[in-house]
Amino acid sequence: MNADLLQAIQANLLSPALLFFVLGVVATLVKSDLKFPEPLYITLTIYLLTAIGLKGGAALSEAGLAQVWLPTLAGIALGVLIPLWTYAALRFVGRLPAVDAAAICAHYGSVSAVTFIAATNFLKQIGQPFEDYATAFLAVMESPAIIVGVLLGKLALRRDGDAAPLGGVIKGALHEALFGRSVVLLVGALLVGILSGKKGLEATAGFFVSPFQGVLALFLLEMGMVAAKRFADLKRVGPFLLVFGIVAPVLNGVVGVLIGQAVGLSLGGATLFGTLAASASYIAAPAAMRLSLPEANPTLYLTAALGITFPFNITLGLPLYFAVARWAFGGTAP
Amino acid sequence: MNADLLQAIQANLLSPALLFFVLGVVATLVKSDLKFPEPLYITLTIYLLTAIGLKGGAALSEAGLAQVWLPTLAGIALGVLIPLWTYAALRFVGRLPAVDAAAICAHYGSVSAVTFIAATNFLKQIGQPFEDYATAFLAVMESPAIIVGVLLGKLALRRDGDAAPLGGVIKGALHEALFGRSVVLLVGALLVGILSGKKGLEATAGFFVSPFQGVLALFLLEMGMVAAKRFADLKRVGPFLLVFGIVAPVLNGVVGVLIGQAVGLSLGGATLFGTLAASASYIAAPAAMRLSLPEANPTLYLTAALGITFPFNITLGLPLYFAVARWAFGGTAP
Amino acid sequence: MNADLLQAIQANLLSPALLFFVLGVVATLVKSDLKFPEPLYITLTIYLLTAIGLKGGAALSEAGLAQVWLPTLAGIALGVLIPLWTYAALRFVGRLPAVDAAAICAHYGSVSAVTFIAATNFLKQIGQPFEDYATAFLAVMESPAIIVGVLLGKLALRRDGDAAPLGGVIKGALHEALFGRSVVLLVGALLVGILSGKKGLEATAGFFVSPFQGVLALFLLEMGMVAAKRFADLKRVGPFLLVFGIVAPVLNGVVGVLIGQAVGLSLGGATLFGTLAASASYIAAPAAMRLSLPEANPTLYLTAALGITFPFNITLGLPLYFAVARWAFGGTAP
Amino acid sequence: MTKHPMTLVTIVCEKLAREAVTKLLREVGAHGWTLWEVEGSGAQGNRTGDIPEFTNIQVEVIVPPGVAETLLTRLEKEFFKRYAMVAYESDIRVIRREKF
Amino acid sequence: MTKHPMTLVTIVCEKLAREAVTKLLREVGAHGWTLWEVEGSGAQGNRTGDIPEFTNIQVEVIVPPGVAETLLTRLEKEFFKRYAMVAYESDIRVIRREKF
Amino acid sequence: MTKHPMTLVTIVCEKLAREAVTKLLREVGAHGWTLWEVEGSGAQGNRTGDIPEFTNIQVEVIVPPGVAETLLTRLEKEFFKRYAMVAYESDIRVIRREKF
Ligand SMILES: Nc1ncnc2c1ncn2[C@@H]1O[C@H](COP(=O)(O)O)[C@@H](O)[C@H]1O
Ligand SMILES: Nc1ncnc2c1ncn2[C@@H]1O[C@H](COP(=O)(O)O)[C@@H](O)[C@H]1O
Ligand SMILES: Nc1ncnc2c1ncn2[C@@H]1O[C@H](COP(=O)(O)O)[C@@H](O)[C@H]1O
Ligand code: NA
Ligand code: NA
Ligand code: NA
Repeated sequence: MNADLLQAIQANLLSPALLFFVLGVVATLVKSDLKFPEPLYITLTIYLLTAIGLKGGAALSEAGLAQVWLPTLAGIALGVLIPLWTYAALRFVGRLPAVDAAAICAHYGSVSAVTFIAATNFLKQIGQPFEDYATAFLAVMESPAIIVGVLLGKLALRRDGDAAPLGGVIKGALHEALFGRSVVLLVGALLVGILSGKKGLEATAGFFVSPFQGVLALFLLEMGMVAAKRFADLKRVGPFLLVFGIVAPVLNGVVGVLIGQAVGLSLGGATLFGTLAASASYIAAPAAMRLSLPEANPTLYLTAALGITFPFNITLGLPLYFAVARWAFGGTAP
Repeated sequence: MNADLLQAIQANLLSPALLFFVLGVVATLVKSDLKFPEPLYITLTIYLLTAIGLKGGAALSEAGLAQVWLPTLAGIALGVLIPLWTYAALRFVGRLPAVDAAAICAHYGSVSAVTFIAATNFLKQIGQPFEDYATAFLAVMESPAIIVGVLLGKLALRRDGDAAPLGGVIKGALHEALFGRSVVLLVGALLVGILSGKKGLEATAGFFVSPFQGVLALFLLEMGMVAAKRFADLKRVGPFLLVFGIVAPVLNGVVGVLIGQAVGLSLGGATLFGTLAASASYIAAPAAMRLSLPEANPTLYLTAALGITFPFNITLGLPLYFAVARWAFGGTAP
Repeated sequence: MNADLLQAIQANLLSPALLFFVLGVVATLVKSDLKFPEPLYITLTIYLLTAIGLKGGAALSEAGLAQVWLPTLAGIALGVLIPLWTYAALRFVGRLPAVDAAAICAHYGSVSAVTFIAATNFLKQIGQPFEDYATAFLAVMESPAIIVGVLLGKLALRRDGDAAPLGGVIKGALHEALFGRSVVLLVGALLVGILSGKKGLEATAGFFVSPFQGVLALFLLEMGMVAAKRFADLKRVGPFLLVFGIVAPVLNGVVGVLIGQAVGLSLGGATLFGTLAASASYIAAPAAMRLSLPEANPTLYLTAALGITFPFNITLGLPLYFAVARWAFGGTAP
Repeated sequence: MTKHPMTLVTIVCEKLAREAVTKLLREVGAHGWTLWEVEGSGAQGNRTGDIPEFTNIQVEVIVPPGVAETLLTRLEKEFFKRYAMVAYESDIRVIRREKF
Repeated sequence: MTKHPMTLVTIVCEKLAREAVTKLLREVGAHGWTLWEVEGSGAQGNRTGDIPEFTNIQVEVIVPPGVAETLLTRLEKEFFKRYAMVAYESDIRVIRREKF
Repeated sequence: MTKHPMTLVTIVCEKLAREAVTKLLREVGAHGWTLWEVEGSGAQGNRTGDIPEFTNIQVEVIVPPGVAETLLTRLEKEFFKRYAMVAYESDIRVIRREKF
């Protein structure tokens, strides 16, 4: 680790957003009665998703399809492939039951919008430009892995003699993957941004743009509390998953950065692409698993995605993926 | 329909606010699990009403009473008259039961604050100036029609042999009409704006002014979902009400524009006045009806006001009333 | 009372924040159905506390410890001493039961963040500069009085033969005093502000700074309703507490202003210091009393702190403490 | 510890009937009530709890059996036709009989 | 006023089971249901109600005794292993028997 | 399907008593509980649910009859004087006896 990386880590950790995250963790560990009401959590989620969707859509309307289609396809491909190798690792190295491996791999192939937003926040913090339309990659990478994971899980259950017809389950999973609330908000806001363009974004910038970073900080305070409540389960998931929760994002992140570079993204864009690959879904994927794969143990996937990978990514992961990108783009070695 | 109207319709439909409304409709139709928590809905309502009240009040404190009293009186008169002819139409053309006709006519005589706000948003979008104190008309037009409607309904019930003393009911309806939450918020914020003036508005502009259009966009996302949930009832209300839900606002809107012009408002102001006449209440009026006229069938008035007239007004109605105003003010023919 | 004081009172009462407070009082008195959902109340509290914490912390990181330690110590000392003399007055002049006196004195020794924020708002309104790091005094003055009050109450109960071991109760009270939600938010945000500095504040100013005064106005609308609901209990608390609810803050306020001046604060800073001394906690203290001193009658302390002292302070108290400070600093006599 | 039989009356109805219902509770002599917002589905469609106009409330009130009788009779006569509503009673046991 | 015995089935379960539970209610023939969000603690840990993924719902449904039997049997067979859940029945009395 | 009788204890109390109540539940040996926020009115005035200090919670806990006895006795002795509170028990039937 060189000085650059350390500096990037410091810049990240000293941003209000990250400090509020730490505050949330501490508040939970000291058993404070601080608690965000659920409607506030939902409101902040709605705000963050529509805001990045709108900004991304306006950027897309300027950039045009020619620049976007290749990385978009690469994002979808990653969403299908990451679950496959992740499943193999969980099943054959970690020796987890097939249905649990399937559920977990869906989380790691899918993406975390908050991690992505924290990454854009980090890049802004250090003055590194990036493609504003990267939100489009976030939008397309949420669902494919969920469908792959459900398929893997159902096939495993079939081998175990569960005779439930696949059709209905797949239909349900598809519906959830396409019309779940985070997908609808993100894709919908992207379309609104594309159609209303720069003018529309400017008219609503006083709400969707100026307060954005502050809202993120408040949201990370809540996420710190949510993540820290998962810490109690860390000892229940076994040593393999603890290691997996850090190694998987790092490997996926490096692969993501390199692919991002290969499909023509800038240094900042490749960092975001790596972050998407590294991030693990903790909203859409758990909901889809409870719906379509309720046989899988939620403690395992929630603890890994929310208790390990999410905190790792937003604290150390982001500067790391940035350092990898700098190295790949011919800057300093990581 | 000429090119101007088409262009105005397009400008309206491509604003973020309207696009989010459509997104809400689509989310409901595809059965997404997207849902705004009720506290968020209430919060957005409180914000929008206080914000327009404050702005309107500050504008009033600049404009002075001399400019405002005549259109204000005209607004109250419209609030009393629209229910009368609407009642006649519903009762004698539509052949609805008297108590239902009374409840519905109260909705169409009263006003929808969100429709009004969407109209100011539309005028801003196309660069058309308007009187900022128009909020005062919104404030005075909410209650009169509700009282007229309750009276008509109670008289009808009396004829049918309901011996309940009128006094108490009228007192209840008056209290609701004067101190219902939307009236209190709007009239209260108007007074705050008048008393604290331009200086007060400036001090709080970072909250009540800059984010306003963005908040409206978010709120219309929710309103799209709320309105679309009413679509299922469209087939239960009969063909007359479907037609009424579009013809009544158009007629009221045209009358409103012309009266707005007659009492001295600008082109933009007359458009807003027409919008108020055209709009149907879906918050204050239903609440008042459940309280004071529970015998009326809520499916009828809610579906008409919320499922037909509201979506019609904010999509096609606004550009239409603007075109009528342009024509009345000697611009192009509608 | 001279013209200056009257003018200050007027400037205060005509600010949107105060007018909205009055609107809230009126809405409750006319029995309007206006009501803020609890999640909105909690959200506004979280926002206000983190925003002033962050601003105060950023100011602290600029000012350095040298300027702050003395008034901070003075604040803690006041937090310990005010409960002592207040207890004596309640017990021996007011003849209240010991446990009630203990609970009430904890409220008056502790502080009200909203009163403090209203004071900064008032100073901004009249263009009077003040130390931005004054939030630090607010943070340290919340807990000491609560601990003193619980101790006094427990000792009284012991004399009455309650054999419960003191240790556990004190531990509980300490935990609540140090890790209660308002302390965690305020101290936490102060630390975030110190660590992320001016740069961090600037990055999030679109959320934590620009909308602040408007959010306060909305919050005071709610506080007007909350306070007015306590008015019904005014006749149940007896004449002594009515007088106490106004005399205690005035005396504490004057003492606070003078001490603030003595420890080197500016005119604005001394006004804030006086406001802190004058203010009575109505969030942290009641919660702590229900937890650690449930034998005390909540009607007494809630009505005094919330129904009398809070409205008095934000309407007449603020201009009064300012006039005292002006006089102390050699301006006009109060 | 002696426990005393009481009747718990539960009312689920549209939120807009709230004033009318609490007024009725006072009239029949209930000493208190508990109330919260719920979603529901019934003969009058889904009440999805997204906006106040389409939300339900659930009211629970502990009363002596005689009061429950009066309460349910009046609900049936005056409320069932007008409002989306369900009401039922069940048997409970309390400690402080004089409180209810 | 005649009152008719009915069975109230109460289900407390994780919010993510909502669709599955309401689907089951329709299948066994319930005419309506009432539902709200709750926090809870049980064999599967604390469900603190801070984010939707960790919230519970409580569902109450009034049904004739026979339907309650079917409902509980299916809950036991199909739901108890998969979801954090508690279910129980109790006796109530209603006025409009035909409504349930 | 065999169903086993259990006791449902319901506690309605001010929100600020929450910690004290859940601690008591653990002490008497309850295996779980369910809790949500409610408004209410009673001997100690209206609790309007607008700010946390004036809100109530309703706690429901399923326990064997013996535990219910202990719980209610301790509530009466330690809580009734100190907090705005109502508590009662009712009879229910569950399937998994061992769970409670
Ligand atoms: N069978 C039932 N079980 C539980 N709750 C019901 C039932 N039927 C109706 N409800 C509730 O009562 C409300 C009004 O019922 P209804 O008048 O039938 O639409 C519904 O929205 C539900 O919350
Ligand atoms: N003994 C109990 N009394 C009341 N509610 C319970 C009890 N046990 C569990 N619950 C509720 O049922 C949910 C799921 O229970 P479990 O599957 O045991 O985790 C919990 O989160 C509680 O809300
Ligand atoms: N008769 C009753 N029926 C239902 N709930 C009650 C009743 N009396 C009191 N409560 C509830 O218990 C809380 C505390 O009661 P109290 O201590 O009488 O003020 C009230 O706020 C209500 O939520
Ligand atoms: Na990923
Ligand atoms: Na109208
Ligand atoms: Na004080």
